[in-house]
Amino acid sequence: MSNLWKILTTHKGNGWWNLPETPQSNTNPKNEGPISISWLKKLWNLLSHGGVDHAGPTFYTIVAVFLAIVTLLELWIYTVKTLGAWLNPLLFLLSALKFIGVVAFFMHLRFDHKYFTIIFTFCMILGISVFISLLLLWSFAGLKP
Amino acid sequence: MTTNSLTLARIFPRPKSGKGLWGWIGTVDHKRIGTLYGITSFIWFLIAGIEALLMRIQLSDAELDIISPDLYNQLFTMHGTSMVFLVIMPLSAAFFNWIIPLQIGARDVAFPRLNALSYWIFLFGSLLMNFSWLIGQAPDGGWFGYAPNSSATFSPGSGMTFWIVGLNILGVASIAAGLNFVVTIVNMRAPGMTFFKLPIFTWMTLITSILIVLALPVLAVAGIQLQADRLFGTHFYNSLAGGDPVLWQHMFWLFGHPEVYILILPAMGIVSEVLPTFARKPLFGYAFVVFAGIVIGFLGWFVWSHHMFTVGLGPAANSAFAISTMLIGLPTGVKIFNWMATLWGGSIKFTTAMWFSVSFIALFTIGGLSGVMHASVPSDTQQQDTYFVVAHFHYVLVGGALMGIFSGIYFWWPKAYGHFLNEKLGKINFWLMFIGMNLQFGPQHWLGMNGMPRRIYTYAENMGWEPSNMVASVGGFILALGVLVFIINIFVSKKQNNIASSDPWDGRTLEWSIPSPVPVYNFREVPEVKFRDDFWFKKYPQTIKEYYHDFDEEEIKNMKPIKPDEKDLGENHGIHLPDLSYYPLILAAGVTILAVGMMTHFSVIVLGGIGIFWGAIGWSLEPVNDPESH
Amino acid sequence: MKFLRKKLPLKHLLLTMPFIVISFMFLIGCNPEDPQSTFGDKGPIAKQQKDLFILIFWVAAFVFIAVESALIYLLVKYRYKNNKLPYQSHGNTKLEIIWTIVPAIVLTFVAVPTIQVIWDQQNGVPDDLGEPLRVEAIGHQWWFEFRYPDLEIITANELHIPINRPINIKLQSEDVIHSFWIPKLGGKLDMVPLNDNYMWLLAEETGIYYGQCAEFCGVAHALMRFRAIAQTEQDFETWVEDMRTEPIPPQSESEINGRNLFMAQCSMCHTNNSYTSGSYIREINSQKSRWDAWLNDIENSPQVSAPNLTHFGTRHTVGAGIKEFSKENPDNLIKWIKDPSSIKIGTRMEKHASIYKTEENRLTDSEIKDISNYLLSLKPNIK
Amino acid sequence: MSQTIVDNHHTEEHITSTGLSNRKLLMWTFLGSDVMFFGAFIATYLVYRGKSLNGPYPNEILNIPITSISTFVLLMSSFAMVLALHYLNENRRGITQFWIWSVVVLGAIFMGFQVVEFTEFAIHGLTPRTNLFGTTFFILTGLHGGHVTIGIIWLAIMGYAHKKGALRSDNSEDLELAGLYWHFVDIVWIVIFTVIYLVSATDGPPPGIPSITH
Ligand code: HEA
Ligand code: HEA
Ligand code: HEC
Ligand code: CUA
Ligand SMILES: [Cu+2]
Repeated sequence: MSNLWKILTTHKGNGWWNLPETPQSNTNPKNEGPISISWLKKLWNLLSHGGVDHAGPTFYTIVAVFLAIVTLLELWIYTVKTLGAWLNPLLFLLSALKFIGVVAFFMHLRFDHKYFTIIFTFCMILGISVFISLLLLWSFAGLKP
Repeated sequence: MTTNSLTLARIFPRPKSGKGLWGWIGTVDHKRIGTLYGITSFIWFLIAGIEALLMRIQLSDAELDIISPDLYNQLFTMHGTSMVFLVIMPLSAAFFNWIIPLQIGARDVAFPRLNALSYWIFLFGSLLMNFSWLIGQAPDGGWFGYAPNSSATFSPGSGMTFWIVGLNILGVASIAAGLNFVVTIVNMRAPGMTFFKLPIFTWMTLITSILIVLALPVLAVAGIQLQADRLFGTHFYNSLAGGDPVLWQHMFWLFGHPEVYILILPAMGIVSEVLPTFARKPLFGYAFVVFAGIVIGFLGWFVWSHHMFTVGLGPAANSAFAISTMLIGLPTGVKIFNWMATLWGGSIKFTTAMWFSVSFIALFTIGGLSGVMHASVPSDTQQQDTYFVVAHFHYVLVGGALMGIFSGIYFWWPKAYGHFLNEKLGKINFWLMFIGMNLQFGPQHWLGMNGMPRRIYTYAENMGWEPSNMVASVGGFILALGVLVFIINIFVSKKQNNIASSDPWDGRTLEWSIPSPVPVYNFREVPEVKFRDDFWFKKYPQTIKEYYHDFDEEEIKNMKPIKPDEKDLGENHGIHLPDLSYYPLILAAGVTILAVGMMTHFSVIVLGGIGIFWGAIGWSLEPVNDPESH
Repeated sequence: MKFLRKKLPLKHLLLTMPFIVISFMFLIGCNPEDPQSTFGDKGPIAKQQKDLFILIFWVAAFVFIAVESALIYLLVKYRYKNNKLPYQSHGNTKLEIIWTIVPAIVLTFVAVPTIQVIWDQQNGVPDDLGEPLRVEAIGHQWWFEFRYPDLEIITANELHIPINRPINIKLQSEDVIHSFWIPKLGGKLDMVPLNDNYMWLLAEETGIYYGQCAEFCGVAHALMRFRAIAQTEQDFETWVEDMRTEPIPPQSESEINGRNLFMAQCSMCHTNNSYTSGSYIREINSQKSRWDAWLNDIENSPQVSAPNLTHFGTRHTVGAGIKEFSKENPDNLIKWIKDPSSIKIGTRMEKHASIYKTEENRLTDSEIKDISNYLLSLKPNIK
Repeated sequence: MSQTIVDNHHTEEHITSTGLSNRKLLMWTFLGSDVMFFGAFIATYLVYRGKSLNGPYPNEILNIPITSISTFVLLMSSFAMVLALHYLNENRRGITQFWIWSVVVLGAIFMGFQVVEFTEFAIHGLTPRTNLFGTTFFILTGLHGGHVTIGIIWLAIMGYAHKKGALRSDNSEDLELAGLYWHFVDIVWIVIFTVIYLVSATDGPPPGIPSITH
């Protein structure tokens, strides 16, 4: 425990969250695939242009097709009358998928420096939590007679 | 931008020399921009202060009839709005500009021209908002402009339009500056300066900038919505069509509470530099002060409804926000205690800057504690919209933010202008402000508990409010006298020209290692950073061991104490600085004209659009450095 | 820097400053007898709030004294003495934990009662207090309307309540946000258009309590006040009866003339006959139509929502709790009718009533006197 | 102990402490800021969802099929955008030109759809002044449209610069920044499409008209 504390607060700049010490020590590390099972990795590398700089057209096309399919899916479940209360969560889930698809691959967050991911997800998380708490207030609103 | 794109769009020649008026207008030097920010916002401070004094005159006794209710409403609205947006925020920006590049060992901010743009937009926005005085229709809806009182139905004049448009313009300026400083601090640090070696002022600036970047868009949205209501007849806040006035309050305070931390965090940063310097000790618990700042910055997003405890949000929401609000006291307390622990065991020199910082601790604590009182919902229902609130926020704003800023002014003046501010006058300045401030805002606690609502231009005779109000008014004038002494001090000190060395206070951070006044290029050589308080430990290597317990003995033995750099090379000496540019000014003018167009006529919008287009194109085609100048 | 080396004469000043300031403030400070003092609580709600405040005050005073005295001690103890460098200490994690935990504990002493009182007060009228009296308070720019839906009574600017009986107030606003506040009975609650709010109060002593609009609502916000008149149960019953009794018919020449003038000049905005059955609904409807008229023509509408003047002769104040008047001393009432802005700048009455618009419509002094006599005569006709 | 900064104004690329480009960092931070901007508008829309006092209500007026097409167009423009950047980096001029201008054209088509939609709605009696739905709908989608328009102008300038040879692989970051902005506008639309169109397409009149004072 005290060790952890030390790691967290150590002043020599070696804590796990610490940012690179010098520009040289950390220039644009490449982010690799999310799952390290090797065959997935291989597939991933194949798709994303060998995983070198950024993904290639094949990969982008796959993403685009995926986005298109999800959009169609959205349209389809929107017409399914039986979903009831499941409809909205599902729609949000699907749009989150699309969102992530674009942000992670088209906007290269997946291949870019993690700072960008940190910045953007921080803002997203803050925005979402702030506005959700705002919306929640309406469900509690009002005083009893 | 590459060189082959620059032959286009050079309508008039680029300003060449940094001298004279044109040098200031075209400047992209962070120090000059800092000075511009400082002067401009200080002038607004005087004006907003005079507005306050007028209110104090009117309130000094019951049933006075010196100022009409209409004028009074304009006075407090403009006083509050100006103090927040035209005084404390830009004064902080002046410090960001001046100090951040120096503290992180950079030659300028990341985007010098964007920096100039921020200033110009700020200037035009502030002028526009105050222009409303000249046409006799200053905003009169209070600094949070609650709908529907600020809607076209109930506020038909152009006052509130000026307010919204002005705030939106200022918002653009602030966001641009915020983005700039985020990037500057993340990206322009000297080699070796990791995040946990950043000076605290830089840290607080980073947090403030992030808050600015995230909070001001919300104000912009609220402003756009209200403006749409007023101009196009939409219904965002029109209760007749089902629009909910409470939403405006949420929107405003969703911005507004992060905003108050935007106002206080820079001052906290300043204090965290001044106290260690004059106690001659490093800041106690550096990591905790930083974390406390981060926690404040984050938690500050989830307390906004404490401004709405009397709106009727229901007991569940009220309880939740009461607790989140009280929680903010903890990280703030951590800061206060670490500052005091910094003094502990120190060797405290009572310079004016130090007095101001010490009084920051003393007064901010009072304001913070009355804040916690507000957080208790049932008792806040007796305090909300009374002078108790006025007392609370002036203790944190005047006693906190303003005192901190004055501390910073006395502290960094020698660095910026090469001579000291007169200490004797400084002490007078401090004590007048300190006493005046307590007399002015102390009795307001009692006024509030005695049932005096805020924003009233007059009150009845039998209420028992006269004595306190009289004291407050007298206090206000003592405070003003203090400010006057400061103005006198500026001129006297300039005359006396008590030259300051590079390192007049035995400072701790990088800015004290370079000549005073700071040469244009800041650092002759970009320093390599090894420690927190890098400059101090390099001056006094024998103390390294006390702070860095496991630092290598051998290495310390081999270190020679360094001396501050006293020599100004006079000119750039081959150091490339960004060239001057007019385009920020043009772009800023375009933005302002466009905004004015929103209030007047479509053709003006088009004109503004052209200005923006011209500014943007010229800007992006103009290289940072002109090749022909070499 | 020689001046630093001197022993600090200011030390003593610094030591005494806060104490001087504080005791001074107490001197000029609060007197529970003052009409809007929140310390002069006259009911359980205000009392609970005051007690909570005092609890927090002492907690804060404790923190305040601890922090400020420690600060002064440090400043004095560690002032500059010689040029020796102090130990460059780094920090202490234990201390940090202590001064996070201790304030957290202190805060629970504030937080727990706060939450308790919130649920006590903001969760509807407790059942054990008996049947509450229902009241509707409606904010208008810049006066208060009070309706008693169960009693079918409408009045303005003076709220009659029985003591020792909970009052359940529904707060509404017609135009902008106002706030309903009777400091001696309890904290404020806003009157927000479209958002009905509910609060309850209970007065334990008879008396006249000052009320005040506490949310900025335009030019005359400072002068938007009211009075709450707490009466014994019997007195209240009598008042209710009175409000349903027809007024004394005008007697003198002057009063009759006054009535005619009132009917001609004032009755389009002011109702003064809400004592018959059915008049309650009628007044609500006419208030609405006046409001609609104003919305239709904000600049020139001849009608605006205006206080109900039934039994005006029993009232004490004019201009929404601003100035007092009585039969013996009707000056303020006369002043109000002659020139409302001499009492309250920005009233809708002055802006919209035809008598102030053109010279020829202007009432003469004697006409005003007549109207005022008539208004003063508007009292229930009790045998 | 010190290190003299190399004069590197030829490349215009500053050495930064993180090794990241200043401008890209600025862009991402700006996008984070824009999240709050659109977040506030979307929250407003949701707060007022189903609170309009009078029609037309979403279920009478929203045209999901048409909007799906325009959504799809915008999505594909994002695809075109990423390819444009890719081929720019590979120095393949012709195909880069093609993709950049496709983005512009697809964006313009999207805007065309929006113009048609707005006029359609206006004809059916829905304007920003009609009711809360109109107010929130038009201002939110209108501001999004404003963002798209700026993006179109920006990309058109990029396309021109590329044609003239000013935009090349060595300064492809210029296009990358525009691309980030463009993708962001696209993801905002993804959210808007879900929230305004799919989720509230069935919204009719509110169950009870809220009480007004009288
Ligand atoms: C610089 C600006 C600033 C700062 C820093 C703060 C800080 C705080 N504010 Fe304040 N506030 C304003 C500016 C600021 N405020 C303004 C401008 C308004 C009015 C707006 C308007 O209506 O016009 C306002 C209004 C306001 C209200 C609404 C009042 C009302 O309208 O009814 C509330 C309610 O909870 C509140 C609470 C707090 C709290 C809990 C803090 C906390 O952050 C304070 C924390 C600090 C301390 C607690 C002291 C130090 C701590 C210790 C020494 C540790 C030990 C302490 C304890 C155990 C308690 N503030
Ligand atoms: C940072 C913010 C800040 C600062 C520094 C101040 C500073 C002061 N404020 Fe502040 N005030 C607010 C923010 C601030 N205020 C806000 C947000 C409100 C709420 C507004 C609202 O309700 O909407 C408010 C409201 C407010 C009120 C309540 C009005 C009301 O509700 O009716 C009062 C009343 O006393 C007051 C007084 C003062 C005084 C006397 C000062 C003094 O500290 C000012 C001292 C400065 C000077 C006096 C200037 C110096 C002038 C000279 C030296 C003269 C020389 C002249 C020349 C050379 C030309 N202020
Ligand atoms: C155009 C509408 C209008 C007309 C006509 C009008 N009044 Fe008024 N009156 C008002 C309004 C509105 C108020 C509330 C003003 C305020 O307090 O801001 C008011 C307030 C009053 C009050 C004070 C009530 C109180 O409880 O404070 C009196 C008394 C009064 N009017 C008398 C008259 C008389 C007498 C006339 C005719 C000569 C008259 N009014 C004509 C609108 C009108
Ligand atoms: Cu009504 Cu203030
Ligand atoms: Cu707050």
